[in-house]
Amino acid sequence: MKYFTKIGDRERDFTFERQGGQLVAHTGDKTYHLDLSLVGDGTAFTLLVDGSSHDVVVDAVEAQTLVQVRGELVKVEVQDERERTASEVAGARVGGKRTVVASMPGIVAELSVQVGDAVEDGQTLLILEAMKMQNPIQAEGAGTVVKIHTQAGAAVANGAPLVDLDED
Amino acid sequence: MKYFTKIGDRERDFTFERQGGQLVAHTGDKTYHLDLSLVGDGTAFTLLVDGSSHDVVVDAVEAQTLVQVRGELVKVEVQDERERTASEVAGARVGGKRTVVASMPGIVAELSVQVGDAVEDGQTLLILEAMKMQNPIQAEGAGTVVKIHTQAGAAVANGAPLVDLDED
Amino acid sequence: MTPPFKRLLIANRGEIALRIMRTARELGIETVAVYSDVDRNALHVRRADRAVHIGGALPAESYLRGEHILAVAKDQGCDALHPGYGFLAENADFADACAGTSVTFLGPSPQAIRLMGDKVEARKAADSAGVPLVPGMKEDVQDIATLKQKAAEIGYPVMLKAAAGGGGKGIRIVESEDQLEDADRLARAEALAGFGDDRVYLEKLVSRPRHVEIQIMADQHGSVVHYGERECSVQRRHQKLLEETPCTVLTDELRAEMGEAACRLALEVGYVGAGTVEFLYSEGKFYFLEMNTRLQVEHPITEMCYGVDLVAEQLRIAAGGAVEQPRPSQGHSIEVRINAEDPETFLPSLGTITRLSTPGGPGVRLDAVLYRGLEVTPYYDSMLGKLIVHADDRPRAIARMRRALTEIRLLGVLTSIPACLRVLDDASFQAGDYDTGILDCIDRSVPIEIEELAALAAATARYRGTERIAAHDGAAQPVRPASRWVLIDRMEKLEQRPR
Amino acid sequence: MTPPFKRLLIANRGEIALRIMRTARELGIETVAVYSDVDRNALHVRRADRAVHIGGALPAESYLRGEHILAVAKDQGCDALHPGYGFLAENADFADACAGTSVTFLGPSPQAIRLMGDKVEARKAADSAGVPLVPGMKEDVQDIATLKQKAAEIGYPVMLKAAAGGGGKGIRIVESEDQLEDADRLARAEALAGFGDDRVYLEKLVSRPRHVEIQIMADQHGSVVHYGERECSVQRRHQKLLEETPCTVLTDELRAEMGEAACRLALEVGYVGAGTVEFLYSEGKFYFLEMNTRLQVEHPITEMCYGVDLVAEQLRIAAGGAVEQPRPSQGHSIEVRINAEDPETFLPSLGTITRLSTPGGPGVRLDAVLYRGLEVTPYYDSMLGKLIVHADDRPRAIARMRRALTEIRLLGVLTSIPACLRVLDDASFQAGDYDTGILDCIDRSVPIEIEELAALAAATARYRGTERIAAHDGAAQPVRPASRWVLIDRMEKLEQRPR
Repeated sequence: MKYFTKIGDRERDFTFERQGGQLVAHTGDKTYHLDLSLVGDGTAFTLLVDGSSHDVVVDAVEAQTLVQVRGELVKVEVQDERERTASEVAGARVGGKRTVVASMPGIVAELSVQVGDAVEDGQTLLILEAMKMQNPIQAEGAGTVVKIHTQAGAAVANGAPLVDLDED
Repeated sequence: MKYFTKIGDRERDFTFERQGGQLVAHTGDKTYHLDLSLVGDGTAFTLLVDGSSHDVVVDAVEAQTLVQVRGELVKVEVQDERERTASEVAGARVGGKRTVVASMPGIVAELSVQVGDAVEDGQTLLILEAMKMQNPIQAEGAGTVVKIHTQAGAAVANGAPLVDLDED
Repeated sequence: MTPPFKRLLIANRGEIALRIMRTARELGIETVAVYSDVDRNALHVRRADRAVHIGGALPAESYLRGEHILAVAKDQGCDALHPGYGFLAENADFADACAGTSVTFLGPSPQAIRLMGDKVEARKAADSAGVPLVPGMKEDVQDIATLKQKAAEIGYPVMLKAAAGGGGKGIRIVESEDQLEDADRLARAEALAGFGDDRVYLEKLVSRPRHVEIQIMADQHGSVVHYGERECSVQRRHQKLLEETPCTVLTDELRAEMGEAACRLALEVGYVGAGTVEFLYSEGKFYFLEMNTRLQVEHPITEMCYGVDLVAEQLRIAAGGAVEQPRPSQGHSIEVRINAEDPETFLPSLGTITRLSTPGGPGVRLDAVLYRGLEVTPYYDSMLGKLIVHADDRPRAIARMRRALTEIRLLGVLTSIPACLRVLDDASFQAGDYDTGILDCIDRSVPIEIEELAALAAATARYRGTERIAAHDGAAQPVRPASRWVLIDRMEKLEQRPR
Repeated sequence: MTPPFKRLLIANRGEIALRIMRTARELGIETVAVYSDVDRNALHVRRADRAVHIGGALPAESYLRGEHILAVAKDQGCDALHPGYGFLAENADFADACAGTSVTFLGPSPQAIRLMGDKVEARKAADSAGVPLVPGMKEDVQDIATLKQKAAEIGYPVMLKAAAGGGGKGIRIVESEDQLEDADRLARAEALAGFGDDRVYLEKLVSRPRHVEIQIMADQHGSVVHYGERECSVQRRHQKLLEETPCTVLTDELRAEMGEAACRLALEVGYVGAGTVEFLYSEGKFYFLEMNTRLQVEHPITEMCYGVDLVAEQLRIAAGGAVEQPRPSQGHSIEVRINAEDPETFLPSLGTITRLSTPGGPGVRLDAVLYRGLEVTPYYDSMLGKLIVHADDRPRAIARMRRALTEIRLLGVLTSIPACLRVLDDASFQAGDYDTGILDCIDRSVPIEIEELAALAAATARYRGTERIAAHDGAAQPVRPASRWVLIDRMEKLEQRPR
């Protein structure tokens, strides 16, 4: 089975096999001899790659995997062949309702749209204040505001629905 | 409901009540006004006692509670009234078979008894070696060795059965 | 040794509250913490001797409630109060309110705070103390014609700055005369909105400046000493990210000159306690920027090189002690700020810390309020802590900071750590040849070799999960990774039992 | 700055492997770790650049396999090998094996190791270097009549010590002549069993001695310097628990005298590298005890006061560098050992670390291999790490150590931390007036106010659990506390959602 990773827009795929107990990975024309050991509670690993030691945390939350290594934090999308096929089938998506959610907890400092407004791609829908900073929440595509779930001055939790858009 | 604590052979009992939202504890002729808040994953607490702040870990494993506070680690037995009554009923215990278990993982450096041996209270049954140290495992009461679960040179896990004694 | 005070209220939160507490505890001074609704579990509460709830999560409902906090201090029998930085630290009215009570305010006089809080007045004081100023006007000028004439005299580009501003806020750069009128109007509006005071002043824009500041300490007997400089040019959005001492470009002569200038200013305004005089440095010249009448975030790098505890000195001096001549500075120190923020965009990142391990070994100091389970809320500053290193020389200090940063495990929020690593790896930084523009010049994206490693690690962890499940179940089943790993862990634990 | 070596194999585990690795990494030297079956997840493996599996859990199957480890070093292209302490560090044959290869052994010559490993030979060398010895015999004497005569000359009480022994093992105290013959027989049997060598020698028992040692550093060009003393009298079962420097009772004259004596001994035996000369100190006099031909566990306190990195110095000197004159010692440093052991009985404690948080703030250094999930196994030494503090003076260092120790959270095994707190709180220790008997004089049980607090906390946590469950379920149900708390936590999280 193949494993597909995506970081930003850069894709890499991997296949794995066992060679006499040794785990071996292939990607492109490269081959790595691996030793992976789980530490503690299930997200930390110690990984030897051709004898080089790497202390990594691989934290899978929903579809997204966060990898911490050498002080860096990298978001990786990982899919196996089966998942990729499934997502390709679901891929060809057309218009419809979309809910804009809060990407962080914060306080709604300003509400810039009303129900019925037509908004453009990138237009600011509201300002979310967190840690003394004003963060504009923007539409990711044109559409019409069909519902507003919050109000100016309200505190919202991470992931809370903010605005429903009917996409064109 | 009363709560009974025992540290070594020193017993203290506590009762609790709410006074207008404030948690109040009574023990002997002392009264404490408390504020207890849970931190993180369920064993750490921040406890205010009459305004004094204490950062405590209360780790309950089986019947035993370990309390870490100010760098100290204290073993506390805690029972509520119901549990105490239950344990008092079960208390009057008579002879029978008893299994001596390993109080730590280690290597059996020496086996000092054989099946059929009569042993005295405090007699060494075997030597368990851990961290370069020899730890004698002793009988906690007189009896006869009826079974030996291990052998010299064997590594044993924490809690592994070592010797069965038939108590007199 | 009698402690200088009996009981100290710390009118702050976060790492600075904890830092003050540590020194107080070591000196045998009892500490009283105050906390808002969302800070009940904060480390500054848990490490205090006593703790008092003072209100809601919003600063205005808790940490900015000067009167209430002072009442708590009296009620708790405190004989001193440390304001930390931010919140009430540079609030002259609060210092005034403390002045008439049995609670000693750990800071300068209300007059000194007030004077230095007004940037126009501060420039005047600096000027009369003979401290060089950036060419510009020391006063607010409403008349646009005069403004234009002055700007022409100074020479473009110039800056308009809010008189009541600070911390890099309320600054507008004007490249040419045609932009001046609009910029003036906008700057005044911003200043009014931000600081409730619409006065602005004009200053020459210093090219490729460094931000270099001098730490001073003044006692009640008219003596002032300085503890050299801190180089604070690594800034994002006018907020410092990394500081170091000594500054790579200061000569001993210039250091002495700047130190003496800072001390003169302190004497000029009758300053008492710890203070920092900020300068712009460019091409061998330095210019007064502002004076911060409190302990700075970055004070630890001074402590590391001079072997001094600045909080202990604050306490000693507030109790009437005399300043001591600093020992000579030794080695090199660097601090980085660990903020909950996206390292590429610098936008705040909120969440709960789910995994944490902290660095150790020689020459490493961590001043942080991090703990597993900490919820990073939107109510306060994003700084979770500071990592400070000290070593014999600058290359070793850089290597040590890199080593220490990579020892940290921290999941649950994004942090500034990768941005700090980029700075440490930057050739200009390593050469010591940089200015306040450095962060704009550095590519902050993840290096390609890290990406490759991360992709390999993520794929391997996923494969390994599937493989283990297959081995145990007899067939590969697609299972959610997060829960799956815990299961695998248990399986492996069973297999690894001692034989 | 070119690193002194390219790639370093660290033939050790635990905190010392990590400590060596940190310096190597900062110097730009690649590190190769070796590990046994049970150490795959150990921090020294995870923090290394490369890691190689070398065998089973028992030391004889892995960390003591000198030939195999040397082969690994060659195979990995290492140009140096650091033995740490313990395992192969004082194995002359291993040093011999390295000598003919491209792998530089970070330690003295095999000859020096061999000489100092033989306590009788070491005493002879010390004597000819003019280093004072404890009155006694420098040679093994088989004839019991001669032994009795010598013992009478020296004066009872006397000690019989194994010639090949060390680390406090193989020592018998003889109070009077009638015990001598039995003691001699038993000591020889023990020495033979323990060290494969039945030679013993006779020494006067020094009354109320302190254990004071001198750190030396010698280069290949015939120069030796010393870094003052370490006071190591706080011992349980002849194993050090807490060390400090400077020693409270040494005058500058005596320090210089001891330092010079240590340097003379190093020169006498052609010593190269880091070494420690151990002395007994009593009533203004000092006596040679032994020389350890390696880095000591307690070396960090010297590093803190002298501002030196002893591992970096070892590397520099092994590459041909010359010793540098130490800077003057500043302030006071204390180290405590964090062992997995019962603080009252000192018996080992095994288990898995389930909760961990480590101390921070100014003047605190943690050299530890602790992580959440670490399984403490019976195979190796019980030391999990060392906490080191530095401060301006001894009272502040004691207060700082107390502060730092109480910041630690560590559950899963019992540790020596409470025993260390007892020492810090002890009046004799605080007065600096103690000897190697100090731990026997200290009550190590838990103070009554801590007991009261622990009882209150345990009862409150139990009550609170019941109360919360009752509030949510409508009726009090007896539930197991451990699982219950997690449930309550979730309930409270739901309630505390932002409004």
